[in-house]
Amino acid sequence: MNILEVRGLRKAYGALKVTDDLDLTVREGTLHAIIGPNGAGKSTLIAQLSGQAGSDAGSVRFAGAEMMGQPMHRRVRAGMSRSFQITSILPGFTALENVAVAVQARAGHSFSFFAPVAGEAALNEAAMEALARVGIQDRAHVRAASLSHGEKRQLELAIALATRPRLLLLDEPLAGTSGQEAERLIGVMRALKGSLTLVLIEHDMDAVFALADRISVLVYGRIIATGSPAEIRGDPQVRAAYLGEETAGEEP
Amino acid sequence: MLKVEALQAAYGESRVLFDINLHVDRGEVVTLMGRNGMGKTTTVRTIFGLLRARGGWVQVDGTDLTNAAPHRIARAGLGLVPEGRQVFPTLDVRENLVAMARPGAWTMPRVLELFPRLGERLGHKGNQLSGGEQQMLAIGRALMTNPRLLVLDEATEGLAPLIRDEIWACLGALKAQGESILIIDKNVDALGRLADRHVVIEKGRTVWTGDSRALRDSPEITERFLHV
Amino acid sequence: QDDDTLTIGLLLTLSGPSAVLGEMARDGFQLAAEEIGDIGGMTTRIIVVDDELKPDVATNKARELVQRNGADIVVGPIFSNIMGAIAKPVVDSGAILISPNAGPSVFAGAECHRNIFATSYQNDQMHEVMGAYAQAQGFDNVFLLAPNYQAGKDALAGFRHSYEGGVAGEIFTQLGQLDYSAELAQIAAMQPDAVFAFMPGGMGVNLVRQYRQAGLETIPFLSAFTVDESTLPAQQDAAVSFLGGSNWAPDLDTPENKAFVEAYEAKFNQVPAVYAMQAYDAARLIDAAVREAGGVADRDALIAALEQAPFTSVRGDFSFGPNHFPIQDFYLTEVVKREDGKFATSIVEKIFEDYQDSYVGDCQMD
Amino acid sequence: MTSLFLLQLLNGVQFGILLFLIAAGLTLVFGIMDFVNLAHGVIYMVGAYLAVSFTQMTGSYGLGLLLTLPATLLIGLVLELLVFRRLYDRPHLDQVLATFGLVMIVTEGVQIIWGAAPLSVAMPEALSGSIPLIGQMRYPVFRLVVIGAGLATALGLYLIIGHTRIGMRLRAGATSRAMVSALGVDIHKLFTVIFAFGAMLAGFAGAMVAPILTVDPGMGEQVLILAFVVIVIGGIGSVRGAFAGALLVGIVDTMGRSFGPILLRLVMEPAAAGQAGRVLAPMLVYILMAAILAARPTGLFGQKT
Amino acid sequence: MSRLMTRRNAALLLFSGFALLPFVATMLGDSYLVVIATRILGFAIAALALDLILGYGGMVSFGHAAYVGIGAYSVAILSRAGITDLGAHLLAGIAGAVLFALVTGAISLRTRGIYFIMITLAFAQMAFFFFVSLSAYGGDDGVTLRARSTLLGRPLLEDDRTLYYVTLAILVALYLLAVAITRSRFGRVLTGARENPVRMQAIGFSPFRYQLTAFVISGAMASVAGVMLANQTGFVSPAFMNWHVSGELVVMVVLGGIGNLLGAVAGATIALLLEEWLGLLTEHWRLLFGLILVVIVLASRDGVSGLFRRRDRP
Ligand SMILES: Nc1ncnc2c1ncn2[C@@H]1O[C@H](COP(=O)(O)OP(=O)(O)OP(=O)(O)O)[C@@H](O)[C@H]1O
Ligand SMILES: Nc1ncnc2c1ncn2[C@@H]1O[C@H](COP(=O)(O)OP(=O)(O)OP(=O)(O)O)[C@@H](O)[C@H]1O
Ligand SMILES: [Mg+2]
Ligand SMILES: [Mg+2]
Repeated sequence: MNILEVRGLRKAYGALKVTDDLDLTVREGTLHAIIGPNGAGKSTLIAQLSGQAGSDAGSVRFAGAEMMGQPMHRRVRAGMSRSFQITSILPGFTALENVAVAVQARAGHSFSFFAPVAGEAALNEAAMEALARVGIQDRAHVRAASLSHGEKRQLELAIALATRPRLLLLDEPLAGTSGQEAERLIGVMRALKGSLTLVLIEHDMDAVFALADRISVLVYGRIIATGSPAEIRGDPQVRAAYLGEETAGEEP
Repeated sequence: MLKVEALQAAYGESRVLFDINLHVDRGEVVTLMGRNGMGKTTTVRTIFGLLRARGGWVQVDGTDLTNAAPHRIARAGLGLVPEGRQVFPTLDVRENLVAMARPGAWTMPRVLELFPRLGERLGHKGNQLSGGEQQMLAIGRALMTNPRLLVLDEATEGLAPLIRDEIWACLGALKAQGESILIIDKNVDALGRLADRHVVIEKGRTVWTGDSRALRDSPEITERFLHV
Repeated sequence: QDDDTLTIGLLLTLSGPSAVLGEMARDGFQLAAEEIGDIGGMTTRIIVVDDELKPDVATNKARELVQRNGADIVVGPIFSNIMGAIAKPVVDSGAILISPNAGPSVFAGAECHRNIFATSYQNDQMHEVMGAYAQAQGFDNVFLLAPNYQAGKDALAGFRHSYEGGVAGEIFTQLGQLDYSAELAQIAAMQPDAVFAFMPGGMGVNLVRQYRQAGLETIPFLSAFTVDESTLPAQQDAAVSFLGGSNWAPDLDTPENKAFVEAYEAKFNQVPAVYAMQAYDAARLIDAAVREAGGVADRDALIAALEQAPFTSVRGDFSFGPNHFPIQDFYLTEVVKREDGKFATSIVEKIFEDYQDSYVGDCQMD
Repeated sequence: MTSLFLLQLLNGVQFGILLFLIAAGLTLVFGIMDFVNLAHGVIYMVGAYLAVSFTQMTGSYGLGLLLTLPATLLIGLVLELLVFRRLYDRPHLDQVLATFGLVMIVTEGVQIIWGAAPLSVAMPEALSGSIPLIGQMRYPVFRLVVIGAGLATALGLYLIIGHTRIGMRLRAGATSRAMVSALGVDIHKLFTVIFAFGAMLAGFAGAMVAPILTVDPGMGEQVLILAFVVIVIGGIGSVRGAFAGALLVGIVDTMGRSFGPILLRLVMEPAAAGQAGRVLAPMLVYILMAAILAARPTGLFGQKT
Repeated sequence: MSRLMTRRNAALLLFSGFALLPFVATMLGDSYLVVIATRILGFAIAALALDLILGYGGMVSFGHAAYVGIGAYSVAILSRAGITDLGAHLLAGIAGAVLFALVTGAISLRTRGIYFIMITLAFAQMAFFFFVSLSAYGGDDGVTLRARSTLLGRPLLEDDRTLYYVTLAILVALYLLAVAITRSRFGRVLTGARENPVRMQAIGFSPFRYQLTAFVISGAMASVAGVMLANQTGFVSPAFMNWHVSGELVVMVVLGGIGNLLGAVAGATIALLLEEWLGLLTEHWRLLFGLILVVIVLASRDGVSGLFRRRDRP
């Protein structure tokens, strides 16, 4: 079953067509990677899908329901979550609170004015779990602003996970994480596959080829190729536009 | 060119750097490696005077510049590509490039030749660029100051493989011209080919230094400190 | 409270753009106090307080004066909106309130009080003077200009009270307006017989100078509280020959006035305005009444003494009506440049003789 | 009627340019450097007072004006070194608190030095006339001079901010001070110089208006809010915006005052129209600002983020 | 945890100080102390209201005087209509404030930062000028209240001390309420929306609803301050709505330390006490006051409360 169906999506900044009549289908339970050169419109696509940015035309159907025109928070509640390429966290909150508030969003009842939230075990436990999953549980009580860049990237993913989405849109989750952390995050994504659907944007080709069930290549707002990792790797057009000979040649 | 010894630094009460030692000679490419949160960026910030050194010292060309004003350090010949891009959001691409430029071999046409994508976006504001475009701009901006020592903190984050390859090539060319480079990056393979020496830090201390061959020959180092 | 000290609180606006009025009143009062020595023959304590032209601050300052400092008499305020705020706390404590300037209609009429006196005038009267003058001149096309606040509305109403001719236009400008080009353009286009303006303080300075700069001086400029000794140092030549209505001018010919103006100018190196004069009179009124009543302990006696106005005002003829507001003469004044180079208003003619305000009928004093 | 309309339009433009002149220094310090400077108004006031004193001392308005410029520059320099430079990296509200304190100090200081009574500068003889405009209406020459000064300031600022490296560095420094210095520019010095320059612009405005407006201890506060309104309507960070905002405020205010009641009379009883006009007139500028911000939350020329 | 305890202790100390003040006044024979302290409590309520949205929601309202004014006018208007009960006055003030906050808040919340400051100022100015032209209630001259509000049908508040204690009780209650709100789930969302609204949307919140709710609560609280201040002053005029008052409230909050509800109370207390005390020292007290403000800002990053905290910055 297709959990996400995008038809005829468009967006332009002035004369610049960033998303140009784009079609995309993502099957439930798979990891669908989107790759493409810098400035191709990948992040913009995610912004459009998540509702952060408006679209000029087109349709976005998520689990059978039309999402076009819905604000971002409604789409999240419907089960679509995202992470940001340029880290977007609550800097004054601790890492734990960052995640706990995401758990709270899913739990509802946020118009409760009296009970202190800091002591709510259910929220904190779920949050801790998400932190542990990305490997920064020992940084739980550090102010997010004081985390190192890589740790922030890990937190970014933990927040997205904590909303318990059906479809997770990840914008370069591995950027800024070094060896061991990257390995761990790749492991997390692999484990998630199946229980939920992932759309992954990444410039780390090792990770993409290791994880993706399908890959779409986005260039200048258009998808020029979609296929299995092997098909994409062999596509000369993709090599020329994005991969370059060397990277494409390397076998994992 | 650059010499850092026994450097210590802290954010408020929490100490981050305890004992950092490294040096970059003229025409040398040195990498700074370590896992997330080990203090690489903090080292760079302290070298540039953006964070106060609580101990140790920083020398550029034999002059002590420990805790000097950042602009003095930059004027001594250091150019920074900071972590997280930090392009000027309200300036357009052209202004980002020329605002801080100093005369030298790197000029606007040359930067645009390296990053043709930027040429197509000259009128865009910094915050209207894609992540990768911002990264290119940050590198271009640092090159335009024509530094003798270029410091790159995760400068290839978010760049497409093709572009990344070009940057490695460009750094190679710089090195060939006798310029020095201090680089933090997670692409250890590519660095291994480019770099002369590697400095590994762990919890704010320099724990290993050696050349590429030594690194390749001692997998336990990469295993223990970098986990790759 | 000690029975043989007389505590007087001066509650005036001493900060902000209108501070000059309060300062003049303070100086006038203190000048009289120095001349007199022990006011009413009692040890005198004078406490000067700034109301900041904020009603809520003023109320508290008034309470502080009567509750903490035990003031027997409070002299103030300058501005009518402050009067409403301080009257109740002052009279509730049994103290006497003497206004050296503000004269809002409610206190002359419906809410008059036996503990409240004014040595000044009822606000409308100054405007009525100009209305009567315009009427007498046979003007039939007068342009009216005032800031859009209560006193401005009262001003134009006061003018119309004694002026029955036509009105070319009526504009309420913004409080604190800087630029009057638009209004002046309208006036220039209409060419009225005269302009009547109520523009106190800095607004008056702006208006008068811009009026002159726009070349409108051929149209007679009638005003109240717009050209007086507090604004003339800034208006200078621009205001010369502009007309105003007043209960006094520095050149009013009485011996007491001569002495007052001379002493004031010598001491403060500026020409006094009505505010100084009215406060000066207030001090002398207090002095005479306290002597008459033989102290301040017996408030009934003190009030009775005050009602007699047992002093010689620098204005000459002066008495209180049943509402404790003055019955006095009003004049048309004109701005002149004196021989010493200073600017002052000067009396042109007497418009009203022994004039009483029109609210006195509403006053039911028990 | 049409000639009056045109004249009022001119008056509106004139008032707008006057506002821009007053807001110019603030555009630089608040709009570009992103420093909330409530003290701008009082520096403008000090400029006017200095112009009064210098004019009296030298007997010439021109000399008075010329002396005011370096004097306010110096004041700006001193303030920057003593206070402002410690506040650039602080939250806006800290800047509000500190500059609020400065406002109190300077206002009181001015009263101590010059007294509370309004002062003024005599119009220089050569500029005191008026020239014929339409029909028998005339226009004061000095107003034209003020318009000229305002336009020149606008153009100068526009060029400096938008088209010089100084301007670029300044805009860059507003968002990323650390980065600017790490790339080799002495941001401290730059900010000091520009801040002092901004103070000088405020002083210039004060000296320019002294012959037409009253010089009193309230003059700074009065225009401060208006200056902020102008910049916010235009969009923070844009000289063009501030200029457009100033013109808009000037025109709407002037036209609203002169023709608002006439318009209201078309839809209401005359008495009610008069009443409504009186209620609405002082609100006009604020209604304008609220409406513009409701429609464009970052002002006319502001950055959308 | 220890931070919380000290916060609680500080609150206890401050409020019991206030509770004891009338006895001190009696001992000193200075009944005026109670008068001025009531005024301080009134402003403390308003500052507390502002800090709730400013400190926790990042909404710098430069128009909170409008709500104080709405509360004050509800006393004036109802009293004239013959309704003198304090409860009725409070309810009317709150109702008016809620309405005004809903409408203006919904529009203002489209903007952020300085723009928000200016648009809230704009709305407050509109309210100000509306009351200035309200001739029925004296325009800008205002109206004198014949008597204070009644409590249980009796003129209990005429006694300065009773008024003082009622105001204090209201302040303490509102303080506790505000503390509870900031620690609740709602409070966390509110703070999150201040930190990063886009992130909050991306985890499924619509910041607008939370911010508007907080804005309305704060407006209602400020109107309570207005009701009490009107009673304290015995006089109601548009001056309560003057932008100066909004500015002073912001100054109080920042002076006390932003996002620290007790700081707001302390800020109001310190600002008004300084004003009183310096006023006694010299006619030019403003000069000193300004100097003190500048020095405090330069010395501490967190208002007065920062002065007492151990420095943890380089
Ligand atoms: N602004 C800050 N305030 C307090 N602590 C900080 C701050 N920035 C970083 N730290 C802490 O300092 C330590 C070192 O951080 P640094 O950014 O130097 O790491 P890094 O090696 O560059 O990591 P990464 O690879 O993730 O960028 C981390 O533990 C981090 O939490
Ligand atoms: N707000 C904006 N206004 C104008 N142009 C914009 C804006 N945001 C993005 N763009 C442009 O749209 C294009 C697509 O940007 P996007 O961020 O989607 O690229 P991307 O594929 O994610 O690239 P990267 O791999 O570098 O992150 C870029 O060229 C960028 O300059
Ligand atoms: Mg992207
Ligand atoms: Mg780093």
